[in-house]
Amino acid sequence: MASVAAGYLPILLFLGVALVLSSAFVFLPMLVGRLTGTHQPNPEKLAEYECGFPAFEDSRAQFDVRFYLIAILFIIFDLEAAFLYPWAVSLGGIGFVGWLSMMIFLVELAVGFIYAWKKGALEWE
Amino acid sequence: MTALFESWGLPYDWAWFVSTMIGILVIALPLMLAVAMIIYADRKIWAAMALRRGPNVVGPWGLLQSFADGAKVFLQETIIPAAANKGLFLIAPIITFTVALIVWAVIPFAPGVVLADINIGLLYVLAASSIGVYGVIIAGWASNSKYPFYSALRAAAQMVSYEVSIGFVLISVVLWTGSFNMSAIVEGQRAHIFGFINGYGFNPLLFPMAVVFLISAMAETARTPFDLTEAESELVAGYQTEYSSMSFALYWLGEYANVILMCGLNAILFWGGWLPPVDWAPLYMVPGIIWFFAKLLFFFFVFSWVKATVPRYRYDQLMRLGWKVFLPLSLFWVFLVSGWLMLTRYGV
Amino acid sequence: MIGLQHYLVVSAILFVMGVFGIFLNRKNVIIILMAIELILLSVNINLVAFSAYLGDLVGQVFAMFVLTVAAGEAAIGLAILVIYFRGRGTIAVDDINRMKG
Amino acid sequence: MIQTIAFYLFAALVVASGTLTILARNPVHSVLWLILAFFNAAGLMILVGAEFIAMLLVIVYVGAVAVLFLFVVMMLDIDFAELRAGFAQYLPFGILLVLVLAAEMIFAIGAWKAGGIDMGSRIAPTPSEVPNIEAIGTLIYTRYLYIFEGAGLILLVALVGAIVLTHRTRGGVKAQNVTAQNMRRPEDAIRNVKPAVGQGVEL
Repeated sequence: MASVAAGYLPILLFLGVALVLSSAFVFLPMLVGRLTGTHQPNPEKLAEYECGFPAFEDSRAQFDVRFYLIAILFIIFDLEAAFLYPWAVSLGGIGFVGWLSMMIFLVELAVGFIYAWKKGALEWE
Repeated sequence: MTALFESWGLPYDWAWFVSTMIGILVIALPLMLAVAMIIYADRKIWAAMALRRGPNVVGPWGLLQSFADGAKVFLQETIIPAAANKGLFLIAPIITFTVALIVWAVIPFAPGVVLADINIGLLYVLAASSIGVYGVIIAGWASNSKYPFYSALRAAAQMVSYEVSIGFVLISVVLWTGSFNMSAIVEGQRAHIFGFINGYGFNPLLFPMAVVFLISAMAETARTPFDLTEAESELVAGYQTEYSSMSFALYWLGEYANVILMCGLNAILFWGGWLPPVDWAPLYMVPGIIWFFAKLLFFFFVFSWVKATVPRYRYDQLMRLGWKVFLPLSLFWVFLVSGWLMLTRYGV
Repeated sequence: MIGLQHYLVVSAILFVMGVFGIFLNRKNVIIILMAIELILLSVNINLVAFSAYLGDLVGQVFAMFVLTVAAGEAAIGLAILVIYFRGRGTIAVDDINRMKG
Repeated sequence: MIQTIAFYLFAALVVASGTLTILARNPVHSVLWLILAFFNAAGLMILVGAEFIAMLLVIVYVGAVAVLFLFVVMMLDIDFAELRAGFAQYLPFGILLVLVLAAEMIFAIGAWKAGGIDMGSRIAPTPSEVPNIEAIGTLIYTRYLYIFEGAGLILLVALVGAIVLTHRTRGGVKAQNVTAQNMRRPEDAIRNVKPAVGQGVEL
């Protein structure tokens, strides 16, 4: 139990080091900018750049429903993959029945996939 | 290394801590150096392919170009747009870069040379790269600007789409190895074909998946031909439009660190990682780490080559490739590979 | 030493926070959905903690199924939310009783 | 020792970010706090050795579900100030309820003693040699086969449901037919003609 967690300890440390490192990269230049005098904000500079012109409409418009559909399909297929992971490593132990059960599972999902295809949900117009 | 520090009289815990910290720094700092050099290499390769000279002023052959860029960017003013969501605006590049760094914790460079040799290293890589999406989405949203927002949206949908097929491709590899441990995956490729060729990529059943993985890797890291996220004719500079100074550079660093990672994953998953291509004793005289980096650099050259030659995809073509070609193909391959293994290895 | 009860307390607090969130943001369906995710997360922590401390793997298997159902629920919940918003321009829960057309 | 520190770190963060999820003013911040909560919960699970579930939590929730949440809150133009109107009104009653519920649960946990289960009465004793993920796999695809297939059906229903709900075909869109494009040969498109001088080409 503890042995498994111990294997992850270097990752936790690495996470800490990486966080410190990248925060330093973000905040140090701000400090340096203040010290060297390059930090001179003015309203023109702080306006959003966008494409060089002043923006003339709200930047948060409503979006095509297609993006939600992509995200939803991703959830479904991600979960399907999630069930494949333990299956892939235990294939030797679960034998033919285990293999067959996964094939049935995949057929279930393939039916859904074909439905999505036929309905045009995978189409990007 | 822990034992070495222990022999200097440190108690075990501290010896472990010091040696792990050294390990982390030995990965993180050269990685940043490597990123700087690989940006230079990238520019030189494109230049050569376009019959230009590329960076050649700073230092001998322009070798110090990236460092000059870095110093310049470091001394610039950090501009936070007034309309932006300040906290998130600054956190986004931190997320991107942190994620790009921590993935390297499970990459084996040579036999036993890996920071955290966990059982499910490959899943860890997947998990970490799925967090990488947030750096982009948050940047686009926090900028409160139109084009970065479009770009973030595109980037998220694109990364998410190709993650699906990457997941299924990984399953084909894991089926063959029977483990998610990265070192075990490399070892599983020893003498894989005819008892002397190392690497799953040489297996006709897995070669198509190696190709799918290579292309998906390009899409996942948003390299040309899939760099729809910063298609400059449509979206200015993508989600980084509003960024300046080092926060902007962090996206570059993170992007290239991810590219190197994907090249390394290609080498590890399909082309034998630290193993020489052929299982022949004299080839093992060359240290494993050199084989690994040689393969990594070869794939980086392929990435650059593609970037220099192939025109950009259209967004609907990109989505079509991901959902209608790669997804069914890799799903079918899971069936094929597992069926083959059931027939030959496990016996029905 | 960390025992099972530590984990149970954490998950109990999380569960209560989820319930609290539903109470507090009664009009905002998105937050309600997130609060439900929190509740299911606390259930998962419970399942995994019991599984680990009692040495029985079934808890983790069921945590996986809970995960599946929770993700599916979020997907469909948000899909309903999106089309509801498209039809009405608001996501206030109070109006959902007028479900006609 | 380190385990204890890590537990308190993760536990404090998961509780704090869970609280901020439901209290944050901006729903985008709510989603981000939720992500942090999942992340730390994954840390808690790794501490007890459930590495596969922890990774799954990050891959599925942080990688997929939270992306959908972010899409929805970022892209629907919702007036969130209006939705917070009842916030203060429900607060006292909510707090009361929460206190009662929390007290009950904590009492219950305190009063209850976790006895170890005998080896014989465990349904699936954790094997010590096999990696966590492989042990889970062996269990799902043999003993919990039917539940697993049921999960597949749930996913199928979710997929079909999501498409039925959100998919609208738009008229007047010219879609690219890649097969037709690739099947097209020069012979189909080009016609060689040699018109006499002064005569045009019949189209």
